[in-house]
Amino acid sequence: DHLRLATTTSTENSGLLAELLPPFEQANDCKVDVIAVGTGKAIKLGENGDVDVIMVHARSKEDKFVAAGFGVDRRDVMYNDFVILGPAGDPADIKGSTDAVAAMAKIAAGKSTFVSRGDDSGTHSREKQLWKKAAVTPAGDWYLEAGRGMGEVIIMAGERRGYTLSDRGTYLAFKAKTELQIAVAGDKGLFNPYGVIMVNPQKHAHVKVELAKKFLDYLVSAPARTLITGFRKAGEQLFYVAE
Amino acid sequence: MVELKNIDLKRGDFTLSIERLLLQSGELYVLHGANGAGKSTLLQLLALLLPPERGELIYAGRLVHWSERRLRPLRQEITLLEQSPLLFSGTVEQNLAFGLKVRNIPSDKQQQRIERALETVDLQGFSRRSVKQLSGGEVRRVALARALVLEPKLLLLDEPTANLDAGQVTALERLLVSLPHRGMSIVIASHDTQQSPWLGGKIIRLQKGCLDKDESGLKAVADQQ
Amino acid sequence: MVELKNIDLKRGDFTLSIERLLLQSGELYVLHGANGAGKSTLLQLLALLLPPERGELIYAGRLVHWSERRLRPLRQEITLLEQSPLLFSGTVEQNLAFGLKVRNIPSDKQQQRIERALETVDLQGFSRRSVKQLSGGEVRRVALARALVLEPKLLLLDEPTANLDAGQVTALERLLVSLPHRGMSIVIASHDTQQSPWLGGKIIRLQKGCLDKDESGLKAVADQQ
Amino acid sequence: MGYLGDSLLTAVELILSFDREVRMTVWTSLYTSSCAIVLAALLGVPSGLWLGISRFRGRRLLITLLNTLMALPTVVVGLLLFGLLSRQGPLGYFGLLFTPLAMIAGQTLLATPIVANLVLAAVTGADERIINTALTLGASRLQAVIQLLREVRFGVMAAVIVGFGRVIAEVGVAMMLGGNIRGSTRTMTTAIALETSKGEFAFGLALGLVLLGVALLVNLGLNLLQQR
Amino acid sequence: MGYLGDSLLTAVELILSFDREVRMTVWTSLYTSSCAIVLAALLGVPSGLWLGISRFRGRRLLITLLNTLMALPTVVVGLLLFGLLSRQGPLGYFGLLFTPLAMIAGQTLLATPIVANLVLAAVTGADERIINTALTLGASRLQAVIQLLREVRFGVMAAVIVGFGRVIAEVGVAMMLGGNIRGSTRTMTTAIALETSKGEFAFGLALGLVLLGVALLVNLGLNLLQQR
Ligand SMILES: Nc1ncnc2c1ncn2[C@@H]1O[C@H](COP(=O)(O)OP(=O)(O)OP(=O)(O)O)[C@@H](O)[C@H]1O
Ligand SMILES: Nc1ncnc2c1ncn2[C@@H]1O[C@H](COP(=O)(O)OP(=O)(O)OP(=O)(O)O)[C@@H](O)[C@H]1O
Ligand SMILES: [Mg+2]
Ligand SMILES: [Mg+2]
Repeated sequence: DHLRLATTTSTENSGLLAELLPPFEQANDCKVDVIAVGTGKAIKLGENGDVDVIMVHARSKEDKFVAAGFGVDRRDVMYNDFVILGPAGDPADIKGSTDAVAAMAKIAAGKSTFVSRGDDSGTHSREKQLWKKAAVTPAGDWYLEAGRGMGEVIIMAGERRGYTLSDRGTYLAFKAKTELQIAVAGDKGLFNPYGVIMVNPQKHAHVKVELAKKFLDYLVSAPARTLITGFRKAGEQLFYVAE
Repeated sequence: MVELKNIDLKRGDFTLSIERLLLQSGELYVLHGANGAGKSTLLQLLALLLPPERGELIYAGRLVHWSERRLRPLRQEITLLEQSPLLFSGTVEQNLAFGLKVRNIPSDKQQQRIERALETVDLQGFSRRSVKQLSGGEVRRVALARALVLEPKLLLLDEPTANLDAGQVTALERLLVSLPHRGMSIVIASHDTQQSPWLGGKIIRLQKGCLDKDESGLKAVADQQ
Repeated sequence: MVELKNIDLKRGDFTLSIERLLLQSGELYVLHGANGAGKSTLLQLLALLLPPERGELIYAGRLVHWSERRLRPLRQEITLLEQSPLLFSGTVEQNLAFGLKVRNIPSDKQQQRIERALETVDLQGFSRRSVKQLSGGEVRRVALARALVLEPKLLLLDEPTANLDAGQVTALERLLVSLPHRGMSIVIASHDTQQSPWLGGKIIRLQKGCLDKDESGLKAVADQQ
Repeated sequence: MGYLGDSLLTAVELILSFDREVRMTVWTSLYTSSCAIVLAALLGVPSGLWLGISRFRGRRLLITLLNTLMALPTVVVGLLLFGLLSRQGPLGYFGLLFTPLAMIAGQTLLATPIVANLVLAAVTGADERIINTALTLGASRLQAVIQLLREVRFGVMAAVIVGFGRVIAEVGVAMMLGGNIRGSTRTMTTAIALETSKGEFAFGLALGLVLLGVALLVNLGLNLLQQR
Repeated sequence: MGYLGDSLLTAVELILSFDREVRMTVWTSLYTSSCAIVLAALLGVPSGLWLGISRFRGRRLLITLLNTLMALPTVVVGLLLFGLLSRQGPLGYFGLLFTPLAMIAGQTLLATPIVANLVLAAVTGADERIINTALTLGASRLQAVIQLLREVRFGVMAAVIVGFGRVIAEVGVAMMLGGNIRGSTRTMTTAIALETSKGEFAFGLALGLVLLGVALLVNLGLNLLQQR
């Protein structure tokens, strides 16, 4: 039996799912087909009923999705955190700060190059939120809207010696390919919760309710939590479970 | 065998108009006319390759309908050797086999007939030769053999002796004279005014797309009906 | 004008081997031989289009080097009318203009010469015609005009009378006889054994790729040197 | 970026290790592309032939439209078929989205205009006497057209090769309609895209080299076929 | 999915609104593709001609390699050039990455094998007498080859049209080397990819329709050029 899961590229690319899914697949004698796409598209796939479960990180969109009746049974699975990356020279002078909003304001004030995802992804939503809190409307030569995946944006920011907002997992994956370093991390406002939602079987009869339910249960079960917190990349823990 | 009535056929500025022409079975006709008189056009019409704008073509007593499905069985009885013939890429043998294959002739028979036809044009041993490796005269002889091998009821030859050497011309003339006895009708377009008396064929004269009524050859044709 | 020495030229199984041949300025030569004897091959060699495997070709006293850069000025003095000539797509005029353009002849002069050449082959008024709308004989006459318009020093004609009507043949023969007086050398490949005496040209006979030494025509050529 | 050298090494390793997952993606790529190009040839060759030999009003316009279809981006083909195949779409019932079949359909759509156009170009450049010569030798219209096809076989072969290159190299359709599902719809190109987005440039490039190797083998095969 | 119908409406709206951003992406697409296809023609036509008329050992192998290059995925071209143009790469000094120039380079690389191959196919199918006829009329080798090109112009035109379709429709190179930067390197295809990843299917498809409209205009232009 196949269960279709639409999730964001960052989740899949981190390598977590490759560790998290096999025990579930073995226990239930099924296969989880992972379709890794942008957040917006993942939600759209859920609305269409082309998948059974979605796992994304964009709380407001998730709530809308559930409220509109497209999804049911949302669960918090885990969270990771965002970091603000910057060039070694640190022209905006924000290195070491733990105040993300202030750092963003400084970047804007100094017109230091900032590369934005510009793709309505979870990361982009968070970035916009931070600009809003910093009371900045980003525009001008210094603000590049790339409209690409996280990894590519890190590369681009590196090439342009600019700042960007990234999830920690992707940064670790691209660390060797860029000169960028972590400038700001640890702010509560940079936490990034992942939710998992089952597509509403009342809207889409073919949704595999049983299996999907088991999957949701599994993700919040103790063994899954152990796997999530135990997952390491380059020696660093990437995901934390909600208490 | 073939009768044309009130035909009009346009090609650019040129018009072939034939009020009446009757070709009979087992006869040999020689089509004379200056360059651009319409000889090739007439032959293509007779080969059912060029539909006329107007007029009727009656083949073996039946009116010809210009629809692909109905033309095909008739075309299998008629073969035209074009003025500058095209050989299909491949070997000489493949070219000769083409017409036999589309007639579903068994392959051992094919082989026999191909050999015989190549002999007729004195090209024994050329069957495996690629058509790219032929001299000008050899190309024309292969094309001639490709037409002869089909043993059509109506054989249309557009200047068959061009590019042939003296020996070949004599051999061809001898062959052509013998074919009508086997019930084949032949129309030859030719410039060689010396040729026709020797061949003993009836002469059809074309001038600027029209039959030359005063010509004895045509009169004879018209009279016979 | 042109001298061949110990030439060997292979085409597939066929070899053209010529020990010695001398063609003189202002002379007309007629090349006789059966189909496949090597006439076209010899003409292509003389036109500097086919390099020999072995031997020397001496043109106007100088040894020919087979490198593109050196061949070009020589080729501008030589023109070959091929046995089945290819016309470039476009109009008759564009075909005649091609050789004049690559010689950088001013366009008013081009116009004059094109008109004169078309008159020579009796195709006045055909200049704007697309080459797709020509009869077989007309195609050959356009190709002939395309060669004549260049007024080459050495004119090579591969069976120029094939597909021409009687009037055209007479006109061409008259023209060909007159050209050598203007210092042009001409070599005509021809099957028409009747033609050569009339033309008064020297005869070169080819047989299976070799010159026929006993022929008076060749002897005459060989003796003169 | 030192990855240019690395990738060559990785490619060799990948091929030698004969990794099961790599084998699987190679197979999926080959399988879908082959099916797609066969279908595209079945659709495109007759269309191109027909456009090449028939004359009717509006023919030039139709040709221009066909030319335009070659500029169809893979993502657009993906979106179109997605709209049809998704559960909400008219063909949603069959659940074809994210299956190899969906990819084949999309790639066929992509390659057909290319094949048709190139066959048309080949026919346009062909000797005009071919059809009439075949007819006067007694061939049916169909047989004459088949002979025409044989005479322009270089052009037809080029059409198929270009089409094949297009579909085996494309990623948009495979991604949108296949979904890049590991072990089922992951092709070499979607795998390359995935590795690239993971930052595994050397590995992605290595997969690209493997893909080119596979394409080379296919072309060598077609080449042998052509020479016979 | 109602988006198939929506997208048509959106496309019309987009065109009518003459939105500045849409205009900008249309222009970037056209500009880079046109430059790329001109460069690809300058490289590909002579190569194809040369391969078509010369005979040497290893020619068939070279042709097969060229055929294989048509299976070059855009992502691979992107990765290769990325390795060269990035700051760490050998050409990093010039800072060409994420500029239209980088896109043009990548797209040229993509289209050149296609153009070369199709010109080669056209030349292979051409009448063998063309070159010799031109030579005996006094043309230089170059002039003869140019005449050959004129005789096979349908094939050459098809080559350019296929190549143009390939580059204006491709997204991988534009994405990797251009970077899809709004207002500078965003092309129609990268915009479509972006909208699609956002889940804005109707808008993406609408942009696709605009792209096809632009391609249609270009092809109508080429068509007029050809008929003269
Ligand atoms: N491209 C080629 N490759 C191999 N063999 C060839 C080629 N062209 C001609 N031949 C062969 O070379 C021989 C001489 O050919 P050539 O064309 O010179 O003869 P020709 O005297 O002009 O004959 P014709 O009177 O038929 O025109 C023929 O036997 C022919 O089969
Ligand atoms: N495809 C065509 N389109 C327009 N006009 C054509 C076409 N083919 C031939 N013509 C014209 O029709 C006329 C008759 O041509 P046709 O080929 O029948 O002459 P012909 O008697 O065979 O001449 P030839 O002795 O030169 O072969 C000529 O004036 C020619 O220019
Ligand atoms: Mg004729
Ligand atoms: Mg000859």
